[in-house]
Amino acid sequence: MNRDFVYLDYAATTPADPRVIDAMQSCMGAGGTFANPASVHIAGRKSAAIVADARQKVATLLGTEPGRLIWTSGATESNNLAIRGAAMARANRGKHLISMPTEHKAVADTFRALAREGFDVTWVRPDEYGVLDIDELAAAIREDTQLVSVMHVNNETGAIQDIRAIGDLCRARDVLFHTDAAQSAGKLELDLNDLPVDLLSLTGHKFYGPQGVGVLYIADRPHCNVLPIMFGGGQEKRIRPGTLPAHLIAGLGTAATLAFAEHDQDLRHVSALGNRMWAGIADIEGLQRNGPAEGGYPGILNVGIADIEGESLMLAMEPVCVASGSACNSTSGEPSYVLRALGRSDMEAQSAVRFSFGRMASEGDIDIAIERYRFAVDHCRSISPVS
Amino acid sequence: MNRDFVYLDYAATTPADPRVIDAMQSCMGAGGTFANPASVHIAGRKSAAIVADARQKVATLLGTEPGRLIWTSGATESNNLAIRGAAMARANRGKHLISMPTEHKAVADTFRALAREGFDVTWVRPDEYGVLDIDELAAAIREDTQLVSVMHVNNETGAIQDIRAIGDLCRARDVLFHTDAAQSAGKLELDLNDLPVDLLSLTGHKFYGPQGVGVLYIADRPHCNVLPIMFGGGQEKRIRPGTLPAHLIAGLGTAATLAFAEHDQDLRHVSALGNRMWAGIADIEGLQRNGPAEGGYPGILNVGIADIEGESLMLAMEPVCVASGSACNSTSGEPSYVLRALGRSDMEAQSAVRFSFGRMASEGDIDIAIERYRFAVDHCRSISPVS
Amino acid sequence: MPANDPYNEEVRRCFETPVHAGDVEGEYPEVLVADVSESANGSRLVVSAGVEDGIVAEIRFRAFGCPHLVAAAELVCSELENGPLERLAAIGTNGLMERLAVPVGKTGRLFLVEDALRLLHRQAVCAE
Amino acid sequence: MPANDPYNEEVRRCFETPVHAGDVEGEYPEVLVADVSESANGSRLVVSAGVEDGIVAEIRFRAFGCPHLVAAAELVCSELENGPLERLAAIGTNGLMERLAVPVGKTGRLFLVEDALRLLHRQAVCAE
Ligand SMILES: Cc1ncc(COP(=O)(O)O)c(C=O)c1O
Ligand SMILES: Cc1ncc(COP(=O)(O)O)c(C=O)c1O
Repeated sequence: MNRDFVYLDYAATTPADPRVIDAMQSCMGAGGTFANPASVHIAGRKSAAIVADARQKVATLLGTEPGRLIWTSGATESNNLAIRGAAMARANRGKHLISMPTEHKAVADTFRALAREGFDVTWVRPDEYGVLDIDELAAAIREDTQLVSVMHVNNETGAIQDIRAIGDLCRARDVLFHTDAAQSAGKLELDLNDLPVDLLSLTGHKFYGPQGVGVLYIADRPHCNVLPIMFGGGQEKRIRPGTLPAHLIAGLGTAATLAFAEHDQDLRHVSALGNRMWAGIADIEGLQRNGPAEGGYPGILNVGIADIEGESLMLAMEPVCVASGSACNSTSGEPSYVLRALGRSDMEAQSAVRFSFGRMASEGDIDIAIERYRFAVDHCRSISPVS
Repeated sequence: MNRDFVYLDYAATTPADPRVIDAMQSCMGAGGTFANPASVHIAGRKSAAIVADARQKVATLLGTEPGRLIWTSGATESNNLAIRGAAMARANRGKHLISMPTEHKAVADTFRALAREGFDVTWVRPDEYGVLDIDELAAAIREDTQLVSVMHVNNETGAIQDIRAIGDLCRARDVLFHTDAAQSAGKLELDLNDLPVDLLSLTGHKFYGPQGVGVLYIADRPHCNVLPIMFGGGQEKRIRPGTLPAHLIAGLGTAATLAFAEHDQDLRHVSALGNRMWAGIADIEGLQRNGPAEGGYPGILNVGIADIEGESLMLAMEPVCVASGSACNSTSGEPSYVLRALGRSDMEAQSAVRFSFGRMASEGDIDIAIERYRFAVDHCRSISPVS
Repeated sequence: MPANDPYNEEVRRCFETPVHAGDVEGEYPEVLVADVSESANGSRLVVSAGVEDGIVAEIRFRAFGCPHLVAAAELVCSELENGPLERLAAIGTNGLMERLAVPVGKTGRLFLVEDALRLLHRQAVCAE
Repeated sequence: MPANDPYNEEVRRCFETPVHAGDVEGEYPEVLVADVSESANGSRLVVSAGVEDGIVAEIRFRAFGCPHLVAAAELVCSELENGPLERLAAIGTNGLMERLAVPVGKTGRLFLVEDALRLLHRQAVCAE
């Protein structure tokens, strides 16, 4: 365990579980199952067996068949492949696409790129808690709509969308439905045999798997397919080329098995930590909760205080590692566009702190975080002209 | 060391060096440097330092500046990004592109996709050893040519192209030059401060680094840039989005340092093994060498015997792991298109066996391979109606 | 051996020790030879049979082809040897495909075995 | 701490113990206050100074802004306190930028410090 910082940024990335690391280890080095799974020789077949096993494990986690899964380099690639791939595959039927302004950049920027290329994108706004109104989505769907992309759990606020209702609507209107499940896969139950989802993205490093590997699920339904966005060897049904990284895939498979087996325990754990955190800070004057107070993913707690400056807050909180909505935390140099879309002002957004919890975080970590957050708020206020 | 097979397929993928695994290990798990390098908190800054260090290490290997390097998921993505990205960036200047039929699929299929989208691609054929005639390339360059892509070392034959001559020609004609160096980076000297190369692709797992991570080098020259092929966060100068996988990048950095330090030793080792292998089989009746006998990369030895069936040969060679030119080794179900482009018949191509050597292979492995290859040829011949 | 071995035990056994590989060596009243090939992948199968009193006394094959073809030829020869001539016409590929776990993509190649046996049988019948 | 720490030791020290944060508390013939802000990022800096006999006897700041701004204000205050009034007009951001290793992107924000001091100085001059 790292002792020079307290890590509460599990929504950004999670450390790999020790059992995941073991699985990866067994695929690395001359003594491991390292060969190219596409090679037909013995070493290659051993790797192929590892890949098949991992694919089954992820399929079990998602309640689907292994044949529906495409390995990618992460949710960013899965999102790009799903959205661009489906838009292109159905471009001759229509060019209207729908998403939300609160999506991750890997979704939003893919739509923006398509918009520059002649697609027509409608952005449906969420309510003040970040939740989609299904009637607004229904109203946005047109004759020529081909794809709706709405994430499952929002990475900044923990807001959960009703993907069953969205999916049902999309099926009724013959529109594909993609969901970015980077923040929910391995954390919330997902049964794709039952859920009306056509395309789903996930990434290993959000649920104790390795960074650098993800999955795109493609439902086995008519007109549900994607065109590749990269070209090369015939791997992954010619949808995604490149040597399959056996060690990463083995790690992701193990992470899936663990998430499946320990789902209840994990959820109870992050709920307890989230509640403890909230109980420890809720009384702070001026504190606002960003996102839903009830019904969101309990592993994410986003709070803000408009009259506190975000970057100073973060420094004063060291060595507690959390994400912030301030400009200094973003490549755009702008305060969180997600919180802005929820109706928060720039000042409100820049002060936002996202605490996110996970398997390796302890109550002790939360207590330190509470102490540091309270201290930091006081410190910033003591300097500030505002209060 | 694996004892249930003899691995001589280093051109497909190499096991990670133990020192690479150590570096990766230090980035994994709750005790490691696992955080998202884009996070501004302490944990994130530690990861960012690891990434910066690895970037410098790869820059040193390539004789360039760290700022010129973009992390990708492997050479497949690097090739796609380089070729599509450059073609798109320069599309308004012209739509003519040049490559060779002996390129890896990640290059060739990217050009084919561009050709379907309205680009005009000229394929310059190599000589019977797989080598490009620079005059033929010069003749193929037109007023509207924007990009030439010619690989450095061929993955099937070990043929080396004169990338300096090609680059000089391209610079003189104001054409970008991309080279797929997946098979040469970390094995042959590459000094990009000196070489006239604009775009260069490499992948970690061909030189004892991890699978699932690669690099695209983009020269700092006027009109030398690429448009992104995926969209998302602002990572990698907005050219390549996605959470940077610190463990993979650390592993690639270490692999680069090792390759730089042990270049001479590695090259001597694979040369010795290649020579030993050749000496042990050269007298076999009907044996043909595919690719250059002299001047190729010594770590690859490709041989064929037209009257031997490739798949049976591979089975009879077990447990020696090598690649074959036979249809059973390819996703297309066709005998090697690379060898066909060198003028080999289908029958010649399907019998091809590629032995490839690397750091962990021993003389003992070669001796087993010689014995098994000779046995397999005899066995297949004893069954065959041909001889 | 991982579970995804493309060759089952039977294929491996037959391929490793193809005791019927070669040519008919004994002296028989009748020696029939069938030579069939598939141009698509260059596979070729030559089956020769020494026939005596309506019995296939000795049967040998030579194959240029994948391990499944070799194994199928070996298996069929060992089953036909010392059996009645008529069985040459009766053996089909279905049972073989299953027993050798032949991938569907190779079905065409396995027909070579049937073709060769039919050809042998026809020759035998004509010679009668 | 990794090498890429965005805050150098000086910034950390000034931010952690900003002894000049607050308001002028003593009684002075003249208490000047400058309140400047940058709308782009919401940064605001309030500097107050107690002046006596041409000397800045007490100088305090309040800041809503990033650690670099806080540190710059703290540093400047500690340098000006007990110094002649004229120095208010003489202090520029160049030295600060370097000493606090301020990222170029924050140059604009640091100008707030200069602006506040100029404003104080102007008030002092007018009052004379
Ligand atoms: C909701 C969401 N989508 C997509 C991503 C991108 O995942 P990756 O960086 O693994 O590609 C993330 C995390 O960064 C995320 O939180
Ligand atoms: C010449 C060449 N280019 C590109 C690649 C693709 O590399 P990767 O599979 O790591 O994307 C390979 C290896 O597979 C190669 O040999």
